[in-house]
Amino acid sequence: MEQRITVEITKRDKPELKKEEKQDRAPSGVSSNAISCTKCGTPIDLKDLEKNWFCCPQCDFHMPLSARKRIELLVDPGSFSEFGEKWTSTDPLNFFDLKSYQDRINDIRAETGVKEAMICGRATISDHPVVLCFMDFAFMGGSMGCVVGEKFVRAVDIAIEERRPLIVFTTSGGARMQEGILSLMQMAKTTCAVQRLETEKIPYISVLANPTTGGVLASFALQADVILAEPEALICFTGPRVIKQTIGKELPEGFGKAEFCLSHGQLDMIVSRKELRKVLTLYIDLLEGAVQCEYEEPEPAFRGLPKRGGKIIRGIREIKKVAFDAWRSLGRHGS
Amino acid sequence: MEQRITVEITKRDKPELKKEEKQDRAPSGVSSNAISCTKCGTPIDLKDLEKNWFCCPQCDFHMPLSARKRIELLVDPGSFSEFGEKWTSTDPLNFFDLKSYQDRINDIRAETGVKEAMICGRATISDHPVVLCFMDFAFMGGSMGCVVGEKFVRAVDIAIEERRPLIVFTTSGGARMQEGILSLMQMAKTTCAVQRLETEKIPYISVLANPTTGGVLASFALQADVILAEPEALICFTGPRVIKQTIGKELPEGFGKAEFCLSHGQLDMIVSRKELRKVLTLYIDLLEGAVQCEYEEPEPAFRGLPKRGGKIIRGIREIKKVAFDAWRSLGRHGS
Amino acid sequence: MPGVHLDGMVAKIYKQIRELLSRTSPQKEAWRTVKLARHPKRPQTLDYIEKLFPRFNELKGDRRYGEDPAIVGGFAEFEHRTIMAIGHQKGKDTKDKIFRNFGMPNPEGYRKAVRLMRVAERYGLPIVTFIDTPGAYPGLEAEERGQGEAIAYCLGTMASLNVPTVAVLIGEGGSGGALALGLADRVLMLRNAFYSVISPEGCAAILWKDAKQATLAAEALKLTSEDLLRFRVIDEIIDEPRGGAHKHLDQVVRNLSGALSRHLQELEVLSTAELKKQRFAKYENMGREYINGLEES
Amino acid sequence: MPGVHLDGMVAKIYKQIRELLSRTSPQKEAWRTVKLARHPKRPQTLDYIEKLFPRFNELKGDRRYGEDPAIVGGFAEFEHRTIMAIGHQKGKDTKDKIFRNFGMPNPEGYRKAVRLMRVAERYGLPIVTFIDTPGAYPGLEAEERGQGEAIAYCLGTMASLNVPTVAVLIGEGGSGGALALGLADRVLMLRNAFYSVISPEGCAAILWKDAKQATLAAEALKLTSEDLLRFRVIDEIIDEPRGGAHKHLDQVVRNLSGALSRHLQELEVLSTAELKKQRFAKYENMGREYINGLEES
Ligand SMILES: [Zn+2]
Ligand SMILES: [Zn+2]
Repeated sequence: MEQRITVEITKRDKPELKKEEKQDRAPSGVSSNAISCTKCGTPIDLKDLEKNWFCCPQCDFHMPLSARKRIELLVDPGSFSEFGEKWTSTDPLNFFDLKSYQDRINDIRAETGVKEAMICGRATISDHPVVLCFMDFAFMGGSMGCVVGEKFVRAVDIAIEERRPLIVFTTSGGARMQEGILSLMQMAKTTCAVQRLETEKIPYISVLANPTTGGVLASFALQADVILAEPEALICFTGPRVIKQTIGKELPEGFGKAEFCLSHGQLDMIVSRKELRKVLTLYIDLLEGAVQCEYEEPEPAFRGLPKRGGKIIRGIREIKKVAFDAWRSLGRHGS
Repeated sequence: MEQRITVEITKRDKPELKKEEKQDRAPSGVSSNAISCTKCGTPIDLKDLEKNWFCCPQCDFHMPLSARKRIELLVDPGSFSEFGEKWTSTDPLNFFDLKSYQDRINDIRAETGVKEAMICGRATISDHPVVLCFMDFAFMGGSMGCVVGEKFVRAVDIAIEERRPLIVFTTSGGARMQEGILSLMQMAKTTCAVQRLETEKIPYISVLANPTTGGVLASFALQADVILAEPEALICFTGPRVIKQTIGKELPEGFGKAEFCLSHGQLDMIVSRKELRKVLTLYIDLLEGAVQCEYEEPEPAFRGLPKRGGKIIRGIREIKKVAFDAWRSLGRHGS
Repeated sequence: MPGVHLDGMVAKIYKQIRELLSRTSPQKEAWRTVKLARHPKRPQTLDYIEKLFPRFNELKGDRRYGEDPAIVGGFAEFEHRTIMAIGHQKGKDTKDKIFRNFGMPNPEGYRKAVRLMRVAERYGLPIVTFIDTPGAYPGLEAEERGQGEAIAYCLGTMASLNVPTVAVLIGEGGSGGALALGLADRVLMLRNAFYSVISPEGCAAILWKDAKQATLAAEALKLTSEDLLRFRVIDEIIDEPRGGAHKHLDQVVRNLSGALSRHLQELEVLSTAELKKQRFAKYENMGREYINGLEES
Repeated sequence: MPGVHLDGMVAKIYKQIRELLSRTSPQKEAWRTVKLARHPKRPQTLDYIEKLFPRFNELKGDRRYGEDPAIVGGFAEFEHRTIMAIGHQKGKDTKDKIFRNFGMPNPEGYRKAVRLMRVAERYGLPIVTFIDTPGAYPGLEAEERGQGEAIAYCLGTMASLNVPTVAVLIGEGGSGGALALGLADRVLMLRNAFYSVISPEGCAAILWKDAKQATLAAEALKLTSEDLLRFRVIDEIIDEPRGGAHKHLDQVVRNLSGALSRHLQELEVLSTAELKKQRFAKYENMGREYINGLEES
């Protein structure tokens, strides 16, 4: 188990931190059961790291996480049921640079065990049924190709059909070049799906992890109603290196980090990994209560139409009672 | 006639220019048939001024204009028919500072012949039926009280009932203090009326003249679909003097002027007074064509429902033909 | 000429009456209200949010330019329903006040409010706003980024919303910067809050040419809750304990909670069309009764 | 082991084939297209607006922060109807190019486009966009003001519009900055325009570690109009005269005008619901045929 985590962390490509790492931190010569913190260099025992939600106990740096690990940390144990795990790209462009696209895919799969840049499924969080999409940076930099777009759309379909909130974790370098224009079109594809979510009043929350950039950021990641981010996550459309080249000067300290984006009005909240489950539960709780009260004309505004259960409730007093009972029964009221 | 113009110009309060005028320009000793330009100081014969749309022939400075004069310059001769000319405030607060509100109103009326800060009516511009509102700075700094709000709402009612585009000329120091909270509520009142215009798809164009500030700017003036302004008009929510006091430093050259607002994305266009009639005609032409094609579900999108004539036209080809014929008959197609 | 003499006398007497009046209670009452509404210990939006709503989840940012802490907002739970709560926040200690710009929003604040209102509308959530601001921030950069447009846009949004809205004036209701959050289906007002088209000081500086005449201006402006109820600008006064809301916050919250509950229930049974019809009628009628000659045309 | 030997040989031969291919015409064809699409004399959005529409009235500003001349738009007349025309404008001479930031929009440009689209929607006007940009501007301040959000918001707006939309790729279709104006009901493309997820230079720099391999990248990316038609990313190719659109603008305009007319007429008879259903289906299907295993789950 520990071994697998090491692989996940070291295989992950952290574009903006890599150089500093090399310069600042000498090979720490730690044992195979420990890694050194990407940010402060402190050696951390893998068990301690796991206990601390994969954040550095010293400086709280949020280590990159695989999609699988995120699922494990977030959802109610055993509740995750994946869909689309067998979907693969047929290499529509027959793309070949120094290596063929097909070879790249096969190599990454063999090396990391990750099959695509997004893993999706149904699950519950604190007993709330949800649909989840987790991106994985280990798979070609979390790039969005046709499979990622299709998985997102299917997640939206399920969210609408089953009246489940959609929660998406992003980490991506952008569109997948190897699928050319079709990868660009996934921005349009996911955007249309988000529009259907909005029309259907399904709550949609995105959580941006390091890094979220390019086409993923400029489509479904920033189209959520509530946008959360992990501390220090790099969040920008164009990467800092390209901007530096364009404007020909150094970027200000902290440019493009989550904290920078929060102060520039792009995010609702930066949430520490330890707090995420609690925060998401609160949002789902409050938003789920909201969708249960559908709003139709010309009938009174707040009659209830909770579609999931199938039972139709009418009249505001009854809605309240039902909602209240539901909260109480889950022991979450007034928390 | 000349005499009246002089009165209008000299009586007009030009808040931001007044001091400079006093300092920069000595009493020019011009005859009663001439005034000196507020901006460049050149003496201008009143007849030349009138021929030049009341703009300085030297520096193109746009002289303040009374509402009556604007009407004369803009609409098809004889087409203006006013409404609400007898509406007056009942002084709801029984307001008294160094002078009573009632006395102020009476004095201004006697002095200027202007009855309220807004004059409204139906008219045609290049044969297009429109509804027009013209603010007049001579009447208590173009301030918005209950009568101004009511006139605007009535103009909206007419625009909707008779399917006429609404065009508003603003020049205002803001809300009218002497009507207290009721004047503030005119911002809400006019906003609701604009919302009805939007729902009914009636074209709404505002033209901001010097100065347009405070509550008038932050309500109906900036809620138009198309926002035009006269050159160099001061357009800001808070006046430059107050901002200077607050931030304790000098404002940049040209702060708050129309040109500044255009470059900050607040306006669609700065239009010289000479060009205004032509520009407005073009907008009305293009927008009128648009509203004639109403969009309803679940029938085909672009069937026509021109409400004004009462005749209902169906099918896109027929709409086109009707619109085309209308344009041609007015001799305005392809201009 | 005796006529002239008499006129002069009348004017003199009138002036004396005004001066006498200026020293009596109604005017001091107005000024007392202004001072109470600005009292340093007066409860603020986040105090009411904390006490009224068992759960609250703040949302931040206008998604365009910045995060303005002079306006706060988020999802909240009120009597078993989810609502959207939005309000000005002035700040408590010096550091907090500076951080929140003393409750004077920049354009981003109003644009965040608009964003939150649209999210609320999508989910059919009622919106409750809390008003407590000296006004929109009169800064250079605020103008550059369209302070006037931000307020106009916020007003337009509130007018067009398909969900019920209730505004509560809890302290200072300063001009357009306050109204931007106040174009609601129901407007409640704490007894010692005030709501005015201009600050008494600003009014005095312009009309009396002397900011020190703020006491006079405060009375002339008719800015107390009683005045506003009379003008039908507000719908209900929420009682405060003797000495002001800060003397017994829980009591104010109880009063406010009851009123909020009542008004929301009345609004929630309306169809969207009826809701907007009533809203437009409410505001388009404002001031109509104070116009002479309307019937003639 | 003979197997290994054979594998090595196959790899070597494969490499030689690639190298040979890299010197033959299809690849040069892609690069020729890139060069034509970027030709300094290539007609730009305002040229098409002038030629296609007898009347045009420009609208400016995002009403929030600024006026971005890298995107232009306004009311226009096309075949006896009013439409909204919006497009990237790269600029003609050096001064104009700098003024228009070489057609690379800042967030304000996309937000202006959104504003214009909403105005069009209110009046039921069809929207025609012209795409011609190297991409969104990769600047520091563009990021500060939310370049990603601006594009995401523009995409969301185009997806949600209740009016017909037609996009025309007239020159360079650079990545997300181009797509932001391209999520339309119909997408037309001039024969020598290109449309790509990344510039050939950028792609070469990343994958070949050498920007000079742009010719190779251009071919690999399949960015020509023929490629895009095959992928069903575009709906129709508009023919250009030999040598490119600048050789005979009027001829291109005639071709484009006919196609625009046809597509708008097809879209205008659809109900809003049908229009949006088709739009969502169009984009949500994109790439679906290039996935293995879909039928299984
Ligand atoms: Zn550390
Ligand atoms: Zn002059």
